[in-house]
Amino acid sequence: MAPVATTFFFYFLSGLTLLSGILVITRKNPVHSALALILGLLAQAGLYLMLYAPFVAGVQIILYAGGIMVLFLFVIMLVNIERSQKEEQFNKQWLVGILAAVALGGLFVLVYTKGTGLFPQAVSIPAESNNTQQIGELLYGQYMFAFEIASLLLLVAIIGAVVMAKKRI
Amino acid sequence: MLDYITSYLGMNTTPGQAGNVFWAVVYIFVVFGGVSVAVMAMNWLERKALAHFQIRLGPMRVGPHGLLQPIADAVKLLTKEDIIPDEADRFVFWIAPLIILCASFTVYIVIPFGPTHAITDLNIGILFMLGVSSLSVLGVVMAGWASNSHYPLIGSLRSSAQMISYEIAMGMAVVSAILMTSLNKSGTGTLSMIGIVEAQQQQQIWFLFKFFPLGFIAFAIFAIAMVAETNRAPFDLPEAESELTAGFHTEYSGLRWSLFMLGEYAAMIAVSSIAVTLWLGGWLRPFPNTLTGATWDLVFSLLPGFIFLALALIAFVGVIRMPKHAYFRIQTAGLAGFGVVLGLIGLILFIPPVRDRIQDIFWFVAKVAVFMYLYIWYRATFPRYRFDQLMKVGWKVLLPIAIGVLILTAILGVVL
Amino acid sequence: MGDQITKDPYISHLELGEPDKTFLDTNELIINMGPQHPATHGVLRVILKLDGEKVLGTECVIGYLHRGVEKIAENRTYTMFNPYVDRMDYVAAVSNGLGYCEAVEKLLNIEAPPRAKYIRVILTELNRLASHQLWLGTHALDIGAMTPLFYTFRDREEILKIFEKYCGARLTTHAFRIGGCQYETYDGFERDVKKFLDFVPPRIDEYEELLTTNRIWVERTRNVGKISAADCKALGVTGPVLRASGVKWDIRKALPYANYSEFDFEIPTGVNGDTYDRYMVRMQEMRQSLRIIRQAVEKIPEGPIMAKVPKVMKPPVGEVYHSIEAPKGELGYFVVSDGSTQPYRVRVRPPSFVNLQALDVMVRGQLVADVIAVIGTLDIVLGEVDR
Amino acid sequence: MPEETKSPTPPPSGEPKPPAGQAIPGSVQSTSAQKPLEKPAAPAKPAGPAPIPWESPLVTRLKAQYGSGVREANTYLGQNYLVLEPSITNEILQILRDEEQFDYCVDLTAVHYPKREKQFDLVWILYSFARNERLRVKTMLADGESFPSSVAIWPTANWLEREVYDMFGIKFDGHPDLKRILLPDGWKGYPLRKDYGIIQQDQEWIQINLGIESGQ
Repeated sequence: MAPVATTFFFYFLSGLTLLSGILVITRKNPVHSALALILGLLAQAGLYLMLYAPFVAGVQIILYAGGIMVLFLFVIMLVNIERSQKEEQFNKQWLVGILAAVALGGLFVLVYTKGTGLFPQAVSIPAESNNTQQIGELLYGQYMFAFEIASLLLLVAIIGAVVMAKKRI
Repeated sequence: MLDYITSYLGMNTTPGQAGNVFWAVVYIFVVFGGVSVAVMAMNWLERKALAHFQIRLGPMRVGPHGLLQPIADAVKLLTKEDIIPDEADRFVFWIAPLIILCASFTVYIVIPFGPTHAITDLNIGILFMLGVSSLSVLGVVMAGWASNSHYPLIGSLRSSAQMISYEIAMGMAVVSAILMTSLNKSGTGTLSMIGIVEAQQQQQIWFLFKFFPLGFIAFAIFAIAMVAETNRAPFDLPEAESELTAGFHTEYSGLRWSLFMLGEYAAMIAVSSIAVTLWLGGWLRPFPNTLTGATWDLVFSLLPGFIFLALALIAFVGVIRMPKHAYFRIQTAGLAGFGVVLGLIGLILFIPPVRDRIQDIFWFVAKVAVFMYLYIWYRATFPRYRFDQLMKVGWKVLLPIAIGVLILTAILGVVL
Repeated sequence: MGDQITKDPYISHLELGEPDKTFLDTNELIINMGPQHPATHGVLRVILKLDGEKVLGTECVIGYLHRGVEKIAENRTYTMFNPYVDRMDYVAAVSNGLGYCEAVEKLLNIEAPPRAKYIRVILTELNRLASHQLWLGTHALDIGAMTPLFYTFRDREEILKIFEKYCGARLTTHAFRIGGCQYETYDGFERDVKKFLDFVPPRIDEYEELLTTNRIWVERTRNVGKISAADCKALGVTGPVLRASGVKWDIRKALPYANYSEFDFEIPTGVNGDTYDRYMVRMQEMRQSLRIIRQAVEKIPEGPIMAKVPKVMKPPVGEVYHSIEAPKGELGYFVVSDGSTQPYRVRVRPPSFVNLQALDVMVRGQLVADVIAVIGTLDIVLGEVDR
Repeated sequence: MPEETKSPTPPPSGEPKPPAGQAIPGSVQSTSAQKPLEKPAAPAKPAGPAPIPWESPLVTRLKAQYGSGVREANTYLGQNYLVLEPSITNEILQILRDEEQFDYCVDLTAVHYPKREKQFDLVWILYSFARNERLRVKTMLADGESFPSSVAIWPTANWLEREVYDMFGIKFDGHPDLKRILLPDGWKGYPLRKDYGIIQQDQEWIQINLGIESGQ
């Protein structure tokens, strides 16, 4: 399928991502923040699609937007919203914030000045049709170890959560 | 412009793949319009079928045999007062039904009604469907939270827990079907909806019967999980009227409420379409292997027309049985008109070019209709699960079986 | 929604196990169910204290339908009060009437003639069947099964038709008079009843087919709302609930009234005292009622239907307590006479009211959905709870 | 209400008088000791039912223990009842449950006699599953007097006592949650007292809570 209006979609989705990011940190109501985050994740999924990574985009939607964010909302709804809404949202971490912003800005400037030379140029546009297969081969071949480490980490997290939540097992 | 429009007609692919925006838009209108009509028909059918299960007549007043009842309902819902509770979070309250509606309609983009009758064919089609349909959970959660009321909140918590739990079992069942698509010479499977049906065509078997009973078990798991996904009886806890009044949409009224309903029915049709695509051979007609040959092809291609003629006949019998009284004149005329329309559709379906292009759609819709009927049947027969039992069924029964089926399918796929 | 539940557990010495506290304590939620809730069978209001979906405690708020029936009784004559009792348990009006008439008859020291007693038994048992059918339909609907409601209402209709033919009313029948029955059976009464007896057993099988072995139904009702026989006795719970807990006690057998001692029937009992057993007990009770009706129709004697009753009833000074086995449990009337034409005091011992008290014991530690099932299985009628 | 039952007025003439004491449903089996209608002091019209002394081991035991505290132990129309002094009633109720197997409190109610000095009859109706026997226990209370709660004996008394409190204003000491049950919490007056008119209502409550002038 021939790409349509690529530039427009790129800027549109990027802008949406940025906007939702700003909304996430400025909304006082945590539920609104979470909803903005979902919007950002969806926009990111669109960006993945534009990078010819449909599988990642699909997984992004299923896992992040559909699964994890719902659990986020779940937790946010169970804590007392009225109280957290009245509390001062911004804690006194201006210094750390400014440092992080400066560092990130420096990185951006670096990337901008060095240009695309920083990244290996894609030799060819990967074939879209077997994208999923390629990811699978990479995950279970080249990056097998990292993949298994990640799953082990998650397993530990699950067990930890169960232990914390349940007195008797 | 005209060239652009006509250029697609020769192509043997979906408008999305052909990159033809005009035809894509046309398809979108046709599919979404069709789904909306199907939802209305489903509404009528559910009320009628449920009524007959329960020895009632169901709607009889609006139009012959209540045929216009969905329209009357729609008019009623649109003209009702739209109430937003004072304490509700207005924005979230407003957007929640739209999210559900969008999520359940977006999936229709990739549903293949025929080899070329889809808006587009994504190479991650099934993943896309699962992902987008899982977004409807968000709408449910938001609706429950935004109402700022206890019943909706509990309903939405139940609903999200339920939908996430059953999505996993559902996903496992789907993966085992996808594995089956890779059982060809080149060993490449596909996630594309059209590709899945074509794989069944190539392998000369519906995946329902593949590695019997593995395919059947996977299908059964999906069939159960999809009922839970769409919050229908016996898994309708989020909107259990006897416990939580109406669950997450308790505070909704009028138009917004009808959007929920529209979304729910559209989602039912969508998940049924997934089941049909994955296991029941999508648009393929029954017995493509055993009943082959030009004669059988002709018989099966004529079937749609005959079925519509039979429906028309039933309508005319209804006309004859109508009481001969001035009071019923309009109703009788309406039913006769309905019969004539059905008959005309049947006759049109006999025209060879139409016949060839339409019969795929017919078989697909017919298979989906079976699922729709099952939905009604469940609702008439089963009591409601309790929440912990529901979770138990999802996590302790369906998920292990689904994983087992997946592993066995993989092993068989490698061995055979 | 802000109502606080009372701190004290109602029946503290029934040793209710404290619900497990989780390590990460979630907020307790107080939910107000009713008074206008589809599953509370009227205007019952239940305040639930929940931990997630688990019930930590309940409090019933009743009285929304209070009409002061007992006060009305003190200002009416014995005869005039008779129709009022129908308005208490309005789904089993005939039973109410039977209890009241027999109580006053006892106070007057008269007895209804045999034929009247047979008519009474037939109508009362038909009414028991109708009440159980209504219970089954609504109970199943609460648990989520829609269809039994329509099946039971279809068959209940036949009973109501017989009532209508007999006394002109379907629900609040006022079928009996003090001293007997006002009306002789209409022509074809026996035929109607026999026809009914023939077609109903398969229909009961039909209900059972939908529910008894239905996996979901069994899971929803087994071990739900369990109550032991000892708790039943302590809480004064009677009727099918008591019998489902394994106590073979039915006033029709234990302290026979009317002429129940002449009939051969069994008292169905359960074992576990859970919702499923209560369901099974009531289903069998329907069959036993049919058995009684069949015997009564076959044996019904000829004769007068009204005892000699004075035009102006002035029972001697005294008091009497008379109770019958209503569909919901022991329905008692404590009637005090001061020798005048009006009762000095009529106290109704309503089975629904007393049974409802057991709700708290039955649902503690269970889930919200079980509260619905238990309210359904207690078979309460708010008209009787509130009087 | 022993005053009344002790000397029943003869029923008005013209009333049919079937023989008493026979075939009365609900009559108690174990009272075989009773002799039907052999009261010598019967008035000219012989058949009016009258309370007759109830002789049973239970009564004997109670009388031996409490003497005149058991003021009456009679059978009327085949139904047994005890009239007890208020001070010992709760104790006897406990004994009835623990030792005499009256494990089921059928009902608890009250009757108002405004002309009496002790205005209220408090009536328990008890039943024993083991003996298949029903028993009425009565005691008398003055207005404003409270009575020990029997919730500890029979949990079922909880709501029944609340109802008695609601309708008569009799207070029960030691009740876990004594408040109105059928009427709303703020209601004034006790409707089943004889001085409470049949159409009387708490107008103030109605005006405040229902927003209407009158409930009539």
